[in-house]
Amino acid sequence: MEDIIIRMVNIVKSFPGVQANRGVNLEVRRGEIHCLLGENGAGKTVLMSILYGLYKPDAGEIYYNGEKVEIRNPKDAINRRIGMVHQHFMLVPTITVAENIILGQYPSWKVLNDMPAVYEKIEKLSKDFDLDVDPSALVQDLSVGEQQRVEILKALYHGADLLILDEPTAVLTPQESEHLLGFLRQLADRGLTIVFITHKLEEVMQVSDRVTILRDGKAIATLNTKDTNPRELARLMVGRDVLMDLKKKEGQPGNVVFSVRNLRVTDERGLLAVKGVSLEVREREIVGIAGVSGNGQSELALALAGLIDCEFDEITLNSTPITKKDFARLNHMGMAHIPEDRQKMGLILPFSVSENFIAETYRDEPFSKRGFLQFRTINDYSKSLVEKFSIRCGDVEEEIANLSGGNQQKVVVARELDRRPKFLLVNQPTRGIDIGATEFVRQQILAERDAGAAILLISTDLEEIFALSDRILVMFEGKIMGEVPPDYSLIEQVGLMMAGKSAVHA
Amino acid sequence: MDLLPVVIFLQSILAATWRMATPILYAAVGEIFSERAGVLNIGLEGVMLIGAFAGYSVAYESGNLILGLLAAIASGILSGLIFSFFTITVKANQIVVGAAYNMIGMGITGVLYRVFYAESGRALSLKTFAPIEIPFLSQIPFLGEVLFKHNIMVYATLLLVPLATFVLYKTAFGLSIRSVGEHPKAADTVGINVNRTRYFAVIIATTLAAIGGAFLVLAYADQFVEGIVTGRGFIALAVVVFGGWSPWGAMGASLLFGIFYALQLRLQAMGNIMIPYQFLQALPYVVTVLVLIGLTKRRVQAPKALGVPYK
Amino acid sequence: MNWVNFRARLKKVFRSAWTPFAAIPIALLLGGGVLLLAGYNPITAYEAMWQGAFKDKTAFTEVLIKATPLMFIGAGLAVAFKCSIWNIGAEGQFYAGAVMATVVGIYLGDLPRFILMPLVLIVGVIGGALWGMIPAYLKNRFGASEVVTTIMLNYVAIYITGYLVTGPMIETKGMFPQTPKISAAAWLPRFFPPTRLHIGFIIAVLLAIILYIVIFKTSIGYTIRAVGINPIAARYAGINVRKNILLAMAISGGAAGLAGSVEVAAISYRLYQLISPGFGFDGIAVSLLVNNNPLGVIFSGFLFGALRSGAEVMMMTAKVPSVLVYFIQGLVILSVVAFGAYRATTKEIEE
Amino acid sequence: GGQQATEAPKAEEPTKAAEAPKAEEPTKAAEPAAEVKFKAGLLAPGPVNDGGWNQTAYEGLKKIEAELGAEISYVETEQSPAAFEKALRDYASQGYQFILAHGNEYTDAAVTVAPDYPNTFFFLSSSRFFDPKVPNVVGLNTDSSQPCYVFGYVAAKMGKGAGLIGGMEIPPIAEAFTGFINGAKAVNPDFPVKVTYLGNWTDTAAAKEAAISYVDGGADVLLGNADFATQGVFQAMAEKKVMGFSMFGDNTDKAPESILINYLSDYGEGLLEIASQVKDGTFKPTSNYEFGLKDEKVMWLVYNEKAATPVPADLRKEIEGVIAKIASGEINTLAK
Ligand SMILES: Nc1ncnc2c1ncn2[C@@H]1O[C@H](COP(=O)(O)OP(=O)(O)OP(=O)(O)O)[C@@H](O)[C@H]1O
Ligand SMILES: Nc1ncnc2c1ncn2[C@@H]1O[C@H](COP(=O)(O)OP(=O)(O)OP(=O)(O)O)[C@@H](O)[C@H]1O
Ligand SMILES: [Mg+2]
Ligand SMILES: [Mg+2]
Repeated sequence: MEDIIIRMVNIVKSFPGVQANRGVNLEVRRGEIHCLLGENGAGKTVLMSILYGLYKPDAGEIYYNGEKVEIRNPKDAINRRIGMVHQHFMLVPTITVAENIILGQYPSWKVLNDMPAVYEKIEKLSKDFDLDVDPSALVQDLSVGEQQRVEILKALYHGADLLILDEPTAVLTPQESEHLLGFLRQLADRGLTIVFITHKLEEVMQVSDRVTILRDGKAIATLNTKDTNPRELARLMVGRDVLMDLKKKEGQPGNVVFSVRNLRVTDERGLLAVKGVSLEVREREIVGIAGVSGNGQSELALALAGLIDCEFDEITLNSTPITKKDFARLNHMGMAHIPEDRQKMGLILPFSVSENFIAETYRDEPFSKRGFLQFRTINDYSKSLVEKFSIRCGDVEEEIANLSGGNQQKVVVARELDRRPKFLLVNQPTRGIDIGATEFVRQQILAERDAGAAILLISTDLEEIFALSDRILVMFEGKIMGEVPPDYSLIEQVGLMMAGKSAVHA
Repeated sequence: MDLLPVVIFLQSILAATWRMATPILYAAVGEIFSERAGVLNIGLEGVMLIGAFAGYSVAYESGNLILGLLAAIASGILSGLIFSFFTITVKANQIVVGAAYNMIGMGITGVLYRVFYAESGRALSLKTFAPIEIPFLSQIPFLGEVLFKHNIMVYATLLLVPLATFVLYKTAFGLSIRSVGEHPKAADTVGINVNRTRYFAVIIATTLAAIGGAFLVLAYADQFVEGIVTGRGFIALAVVVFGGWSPWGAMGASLLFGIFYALQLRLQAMGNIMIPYQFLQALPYVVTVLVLIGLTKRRVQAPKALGVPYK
Repeated sequence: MNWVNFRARLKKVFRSAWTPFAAIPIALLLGGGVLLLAGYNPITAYEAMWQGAFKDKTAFTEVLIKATPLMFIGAGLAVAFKCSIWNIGAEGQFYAGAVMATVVGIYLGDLPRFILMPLVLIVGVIGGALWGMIPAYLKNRFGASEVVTTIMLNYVAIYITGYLVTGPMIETKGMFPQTPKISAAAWLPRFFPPTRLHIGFIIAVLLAIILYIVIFKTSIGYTIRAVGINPIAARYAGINVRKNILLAMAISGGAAGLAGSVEVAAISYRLYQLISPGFGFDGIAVSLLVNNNPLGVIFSGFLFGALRSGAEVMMMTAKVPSVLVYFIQGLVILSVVAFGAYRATTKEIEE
Repeated sequence: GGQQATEAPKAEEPTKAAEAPKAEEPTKAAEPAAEVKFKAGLLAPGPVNDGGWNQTAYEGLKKIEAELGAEISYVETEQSPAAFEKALRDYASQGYQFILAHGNEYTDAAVTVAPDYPNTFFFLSSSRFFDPKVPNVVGLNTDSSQPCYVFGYVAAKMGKGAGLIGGMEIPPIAEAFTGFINGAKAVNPDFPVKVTYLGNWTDTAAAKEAAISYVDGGADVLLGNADFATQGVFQAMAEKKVMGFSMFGDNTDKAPESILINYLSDYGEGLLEIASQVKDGTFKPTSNYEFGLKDEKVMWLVYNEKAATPVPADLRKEIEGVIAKIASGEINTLAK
């Protein structure tokens, strides 16, 4: 009765200097939701890319519906009704949703004269699956959540029996994630098979039938979900026990380090995205900003980083008033930030690890003397950070682009924290990183607080907000809806505030 | 004041505008395909030269302009294959290959022209495409002269621009091209052969550029000379950017360039203005920059993957 | 300075620099085929070419002289390209430098040599830098693409030069349009007379080395590279992107302008209408050929100089028309990049 | 003779070669000339197949080859002063006795190089250079303003207005145009003549457009002097059915009904005399050379009888007189 849709046997795949898969075995049953778990860099994405025809394995076999197959390219995969939603979305931003969905579906000479029919089909599909998508919108105008729905719709439109989703929830709000998980269940019930990669153990527990754990390029176990628990999964993944709940000391807020009054920010489209936000952050305090993404948090962060224009009545840092001109100097005035999107904002990809470590301090002593970079000092410093933050990389001279996402994030965190900032702006610090790294990053942020920093934490992950914050501000449509203490019993209420309901008590 | 001279002055300029714009427009529309697919070809000058020579020599030898045009097209395809091979298959830097191709174009046409024509002592001009006067319309005062007395290759641009727009925006091929230049990996994941798409886009570009070059000898001047393209390939590159990577935009940009080029020639011919002629010569180039500045609102982005080889 | 590190890097540079030379035989072979087809004896032709470039001391110094402007321009362009600014305008910047140098060399000709000579070079740098900063400013302020503006400004610079030498600065009305000679006090010293090898060559090599150090060893270079790769991350890190675009264009334009002033102060001593035979365009290939590494530019500039210099003699003695030389040069570049790209698939050679 | 042959390589060491006595030697060595290879080189500023300026020089050189059995060679120099000097030295050091640098932009370079190679004569086209201090640099000017004076004269007699299209503003071009204007003004001081410069030598299309622009503005006589690009002017004449002239060659076939007069020149004829003296070692210049309509073998005019409106007979008579006056110097075609 075991109906195996996919069997991957002894898959080996190396890249120059890295063995991503070292003989992976994987079996997926028809109609199940199968989770893939593993630390950053364990080889999950590579394995699935092989299944989707993006990479050719160095060795190993793939059986699809019991038949040995060779999937040479994505076209092959699509023809075999395999669909994939990639970790980094594979949508062309400058064309419409519908165009993205039909991309590659027609022979070149085809005149696209049946777009109305395509629209209709998309609308029908999206109604069917309760995915709200406008086929005529440009992808670049969509939110991350919407883009993901387009990706899923694309796979369904192409006709998928097997749907692979690579960390789909990493970029979603809790509500969106919730919705997605329900939706996946619904798909599975209709007979689709789903392979689901995630770092969030609750999601694994909640939605999957079985789970396979990858470590160091090998599948080390496949378990029935109902026979396991998060603690065991975490241990299998990381190879040690992971603290599931951070032990957070009571905060002892001191003087106000950073304050802003009536901040107004206009977004790219010319709309007011932050509508008069006032807040202050004290020494030894973490202020969390909760909210569904798209409610002005990104703009708030970008404005404070000096990347987009803003207006305000007053901003002070260490009781020094800040003018707009000063933003470029905030780096030097004791402010650090961990940006939302590490690749776009935090890192310079073709640069080496060590060059990225000095991105903000490269012109300060001792890294630079009389304008000359001091390579030995920089390398020594980088090595110490790599060690301290246990970043996995070949060498500090290695291009940072070769590191896995989690390790890239660690580089950013290490760089920012090591500057011992007085004020730290943290935006989505653990997005897409594995639980070991997450634990580590959160501990570092707490340690920084305890050492005296004032920290403003922006996250769409409520769990994270509650775990770290001393005070929680809820943001909705560019405004602060109210403040709540980090008391798990109030989680419901925060959820309501995030949806726009005013605070009952603040 | 007598209006007639002013009208004639304008008519003279506007009639020249479209002709002057045509070779640039062919090359620019082609280059839009290539750049939209992510391949920058600064070798247009060389491609146009080769097209001009191929068109000329075959038309001259056969006495048939259409054959000449076909030869230019063939040369364009060949140029495209060579350029693609180096930039797409070998993944060499596109700008260097383009620069090299300009030299190759200059060299090969120069040598062949000398070996086969310059030293032959033959009469070298050919009969170019004659202007076609559109019945009735060409009789309309002013407009008739400006719009309805051109040759077939000039009129053809009226077909070319909408056709290019149609292919780019209304066909699966155009969609692939636009995707491949913006996010090639995304295109790859839905089964589009990125490199093959780029090959085709580049070949379209070089073919149209070759036609633009051939225009110079088959439908404008009547003889090949070394270096006849005289920078039009570079102007076409600028026109592509200026026109925001759209065929209609390119049409506007090349007409703008054409009108100011015609204006400066006309002003020089008037002879009694006190401006040094070099300043008049610089006029079309300065105006292009000024208009570009004026268009600040319209921030059209270059295709994201422009200049980047895939994989 | 870290000596071991330095030596390792030098080795890398050599490794990337010999590629062009390894690829040349392939190009020459292909070119030989075309020579044969066109009715020339490739052996004689190439022998003449070799003789032209390396026959004796004089020939060799002429190669260096021809390479000099290309090294200046190529090294400068490397900086702009590292900052991802597509400066197609080195030609115009060369003219701007040449014009400034001539103006100062003529109208301030009475200044003492030790002031005038450096001054002529400095104003050349300033002229080129300012001409290069116009597109940078337009890009920063209006988002105008530098590809368009630099191409257009080339024409403008050439026409302005034409105006100056046929009009206000002409030596003798009705004679060949050229300015008078600049004051002899501004002439750059030549060494090894009677060869024309001049101090400008040394300056070019030094500039290439300096720009290499600036780009790869200093904090300024760090910012320029960072801006070139990821302007958003650069801004996030507090780097002023616009200022760096201006700076990179100023360096790039300044180097091209210096090339122009050196050409005037060391070779022509005066200004003509078409004083550059397309140095600005060759410079693009010179820089990109070595992956925008200013040190590599010394080699690729030399390569181009040798080709051009040899080409002339090939034309004289083997009677091969010069246009064919363009063709061979194009082939050399193609095979060099193809060879380089092939090697890059095994291991990226850069910094 | 033998002496000279061994001497040539030595010229590389200019200091020695420059010693006074040796400069005299070619005269003595002249008798057994048979063994001496006479070598003539050309520096052309553009392609020698341009059907214009550069081609006249190249054909001149070929004439020297044919008539004197010279070994000839040409080089199309880069338009960079750095290239000029090198090319001159390359020829001189290879023992070329006769070097024609075709344009007065080469003047500086020739004057710099000449003292190092006293056995070589450097001739500069479109130049009036002569300086006894550098006796082996000699300017040769073919005065195009003279035939153009005649063109202007005819234009003012037969047309309503004239447009002149030049490549760039350099003396051979500007002087030719001055001649044209003077000729026209001699007939009718109010006759409209305008000048356009293209800024290059290759853009036939722009040249054609410039010519059409004149016709639109009311001119009915055209003259192009823009090297390659001149082709576009001929085409415009033919298309617009206006009158015109041709320089440096017979271009009747390009605009058979339009061209009234072809100005033909045989630079070689002018060079030949000089070259044979150089070959014999008897060449002792005392001044620069000026070729004009007086040198009938070097430049002459040919009427196009098939033109739609050929130059009428009485006008031709008049022109004969004008030419005579120009040849005698009575008319200064370059007068301001
Ligand atoms: N194209 C590539 N070139 C070189 N190395 C690669 C490439 N793709 C992946 N790798 C390396 O292979 C290893 C496995 O990568 P993979 O992307 O599969 O990790 P992952 O398990 O998906 O991690 P994450 O959870 O961070 O997404 C990593 O060390 C990564 O750096
Ligand atoms: N260590 C510092 N402390 C305080 N202010 C500083 C410090 N370093 C730089 N600044 C100031 O910060 C402002 C902008 O930052 P920064 O110097 O990084 O600008 P930039 O444009 O990137 O300069 P550069 O081109 O020199 O890198 C400048 O006004 C500068 O004077
Ligand atoms: Mg992954
Ligand atoms: Mg900075």
